[in-house]
Amino acid sequence: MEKQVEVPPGLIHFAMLDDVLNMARANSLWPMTFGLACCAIEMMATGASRFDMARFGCEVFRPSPRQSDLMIVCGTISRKMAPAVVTLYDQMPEPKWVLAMGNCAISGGPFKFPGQYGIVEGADKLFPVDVYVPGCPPRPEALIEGILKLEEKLRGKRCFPTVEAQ
Amino acid sequence: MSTDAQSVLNETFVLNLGPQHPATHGVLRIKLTMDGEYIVDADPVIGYGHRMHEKMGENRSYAKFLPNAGRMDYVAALFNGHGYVGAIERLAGITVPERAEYIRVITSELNRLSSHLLWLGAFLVDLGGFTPLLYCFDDREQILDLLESVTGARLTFCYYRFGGVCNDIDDDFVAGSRKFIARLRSRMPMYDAFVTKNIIFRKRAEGIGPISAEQCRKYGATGPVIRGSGIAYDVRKVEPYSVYSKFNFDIPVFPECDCMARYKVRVEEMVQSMRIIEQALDSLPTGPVMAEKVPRTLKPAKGDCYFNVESARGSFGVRVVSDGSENAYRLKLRSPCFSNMSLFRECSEGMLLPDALALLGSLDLVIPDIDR
Amino acid sequence: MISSDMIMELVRLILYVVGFLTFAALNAAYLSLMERKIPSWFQLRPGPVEVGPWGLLQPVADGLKLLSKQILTPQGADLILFKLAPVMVVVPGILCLVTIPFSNMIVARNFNLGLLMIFSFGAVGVFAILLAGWASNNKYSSIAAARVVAQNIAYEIPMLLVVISLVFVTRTFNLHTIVDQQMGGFWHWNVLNLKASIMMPVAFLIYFICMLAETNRAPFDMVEAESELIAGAFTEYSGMGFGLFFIAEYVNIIIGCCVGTILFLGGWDCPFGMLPGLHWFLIKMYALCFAVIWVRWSFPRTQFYGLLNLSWKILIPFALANLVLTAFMLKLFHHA
Amino acid sequence: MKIPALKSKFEAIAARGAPAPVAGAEATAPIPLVLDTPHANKGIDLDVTVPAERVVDAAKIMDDAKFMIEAITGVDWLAEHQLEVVYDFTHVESGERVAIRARIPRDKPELPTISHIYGGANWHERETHDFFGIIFTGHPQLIPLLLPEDAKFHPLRKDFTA
Repeated sequence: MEKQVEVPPGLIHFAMLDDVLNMARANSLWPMTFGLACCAIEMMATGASRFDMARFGCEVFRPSPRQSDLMIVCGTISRKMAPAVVTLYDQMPEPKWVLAMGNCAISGGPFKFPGQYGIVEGADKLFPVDVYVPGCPPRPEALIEGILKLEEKLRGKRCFPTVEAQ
Repeated sequence: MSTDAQSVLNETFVLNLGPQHPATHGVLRIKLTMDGEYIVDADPVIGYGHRMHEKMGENRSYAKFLPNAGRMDYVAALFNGHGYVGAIERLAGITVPERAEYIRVITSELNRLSSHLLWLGAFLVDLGGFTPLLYCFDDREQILDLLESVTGARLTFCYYRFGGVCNDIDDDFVAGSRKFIARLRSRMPMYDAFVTKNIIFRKRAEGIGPISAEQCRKYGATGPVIRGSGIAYDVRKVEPYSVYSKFNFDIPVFPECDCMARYKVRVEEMVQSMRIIEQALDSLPTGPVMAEKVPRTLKPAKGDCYFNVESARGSFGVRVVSDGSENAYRLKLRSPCFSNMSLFRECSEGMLLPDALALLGSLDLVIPDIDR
Repeated sequence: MISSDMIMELVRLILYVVGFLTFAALNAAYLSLMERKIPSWFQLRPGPVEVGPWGLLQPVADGLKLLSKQILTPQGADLILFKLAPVMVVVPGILCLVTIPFSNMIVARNFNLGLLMIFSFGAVGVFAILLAGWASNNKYSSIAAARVVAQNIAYEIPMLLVVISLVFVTRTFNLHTIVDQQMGGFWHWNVLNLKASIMMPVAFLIYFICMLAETNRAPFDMVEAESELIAGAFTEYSGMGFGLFFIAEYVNIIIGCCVGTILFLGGWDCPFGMLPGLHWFLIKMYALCFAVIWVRWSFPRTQFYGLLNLSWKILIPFALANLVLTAFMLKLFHHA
Repeated sequence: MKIPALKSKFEAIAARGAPAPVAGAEATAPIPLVLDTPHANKGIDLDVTVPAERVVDAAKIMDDAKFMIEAITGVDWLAEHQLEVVYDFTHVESGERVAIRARIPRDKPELPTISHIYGGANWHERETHDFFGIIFTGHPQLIPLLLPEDAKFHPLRKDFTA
């Protein structure tokens, strides 16, 4: 695929503008339609009626990596799949974020054992990951929390209340 | 496409569908040789979701493999668990208490409902209609609530144990199941009105993607695919396992061989599943849900056996070869999707791309189940 | 020799250009929000609610984000055409707005050939999508490009046939005059003008179907058939390149609905003959837009041959029949 | 129902072909071995062992009896220095199951393909080739199916190390 173009850092920074842009980006995270395994079903459930990712403006699942901002790595990355996943990551335009959903995308999860021959042990072996959402598979609430964490990372502050465990 | 038209336009190109493509439900890749929008050859390339289940079956003890079973066909995880524990129970000669078998049937059939609901939505998405998916997920969430209350998981259930199930069901579950069935019954006419009677849907499903009965036999296609081709092959009837022989239910068969027939089979199966669940709830026996004297580490005697269950996608088989140790010597997992998918190359020849994707959707594939 | 008239004309021109750009951008933005809110009501979910009050800032966030995204050009793409296509798809759309009379007073240019102009500019958008698909150097885009041409040619014909039969009745291409003829209550509107042709309601239906197809909306969204062609002709576009296609889609819907309102639904006329004005025009137009969105989220996609069959075997014969019938009735009863 | 008829047919295979002597192997069971097995205990009704070169004949018998192919798999008998290929067949009406086994030496794991009789065997054989390195002679497309395209290893062999 084409060479990744390095985006040069701006010479002059406008703090206010950056804030506004980051706020816009945080509220318009379009994920890529990209399911790898079990977690993809929970990702669908997150987009469906009960949990509804749309509330946060991130339900626009774009099938083309060119138009997506967020790659939700939901499932096991097999070694056969790894080059394709890297290509997809490279095809996404900057700025882009990666959310590793589920234990497989974090570390290989239940499929990691000595002498394994088939999987990549974590998405961060391939490209930088912004948010890790543990679980096998994570509940939809966990994925939403992961996306809110990403918003927090983008904006530097959290605008939604946290719910304490009871 | 007629042959003379093909000879005029003898220019083909290769289109790479996947591994990331919205129509392939995951990581399936199909190398399409196309003539315009007609498919000349469709070569599925699989293995992008290969997760070494069979290798893992060999290098860990029987009990430690249990969670894996739910992660192959994760949409219908309980069937894989049923197939796996059934095979080990057959090998080790464990008898399961009757209440546990009833619970297995109830939870399995609930899982079948959830799987078919998911398929219904996903099939409509393949055809370009998004809204039904949301309604199906709405119903599916009710099932997941029920199953979560007994299994503790929403998707990758690991509920069955050698000799029974790990949790007994309570009255809330029984009442909830009855309530859910009443709810789904009342919603079936809605699905019928909005989906089955939709003219665009009918045009896209009727007569599309023919699979003959002979092809099903040659390729080992099972489940709704073979029943949509006019053969009443259902493991639950043909070689009843668990307590399925005690229930009164029909095997829906439609002889049209097209996507519409497979759609009708699944919808009708949902109705039958509801019948089974009701009967099982009515005649639920009391007693333990776990067999006594199941050793902590199973060491079945040398030998092998085969066990089949009717999963939501077809016949799921497990062949275990034991060498007397605490690990399986060989664990073969026969997944229905693998055989159903192998049909695609032969069937899609000469089809239009959108029709081929409708066929692909009607096969109800779960890719990690193919790749294992 | 700059006369005050010319200055006034210049000011008017600038005002209208700014006005139309704002109108187009706002409409695109908020129709895209409606495109997400309306189906969410059908689908038992709240839809975008958290970004701004009731999610009203969602399009702003989307727009800013798209503006600040990197623009990627795929290897092997035709650079000039690749960059030209998004511009070409938006400009004719906005140009079409020039001749649309929103009310008795609000019209940028009252052409005699307004209707013709809209249809000729409307045809340019197709070429832009064709260029986009071809220039992207992507097989999915190329297939989509081939589809869009076949589809638009097929649907241009019944649409124009319907419009011609309407022009028989109105005897003018001037949109303002066309509305003026329909003033005085809903029974004067062309859609119920059964005296001119008893097939007028059918003609309106044909117009609406053709408009869906011309704007590439579901169930005829062959160009962006998501489950088949990824994102169709726009697969390779990122950032605002894609954003422009997005805007163009909604601008085209707006124009289609405007023309439908003017030709069939009496423009700014009140259904009961009271208080005609801009508000009625907007109400009718947005009702049509709502119908467009409603159809999209209710139906699956047709097959491509189903689409062409519908046009060539059903819509064109009906449109032709309508044309002949209208001509016949006019000759017979109105001695035209 | 059909099992007795099948039994005699399978026994006829042996009459036509003498068992191939397997070099370096331990004493093997006489071939073919046709065993009635209780369905309730084993899950199969008939357990047949045929010589490797006769699997095509065995598949033809199954095809004539209108059996459906269920699966093909391998078992690595490292101690006996052999690979076993197991073909599972099911009858769609009666639910009878037949397992056909063939053993081949690990040094020369070759076996004729049955993909021209059962189209579905194509993928099952490719999978078995992936996992065990068994070469199905005459197979039209014996390239890795589940493993990466360039995979040279056979993970389910007992002596495999990653």
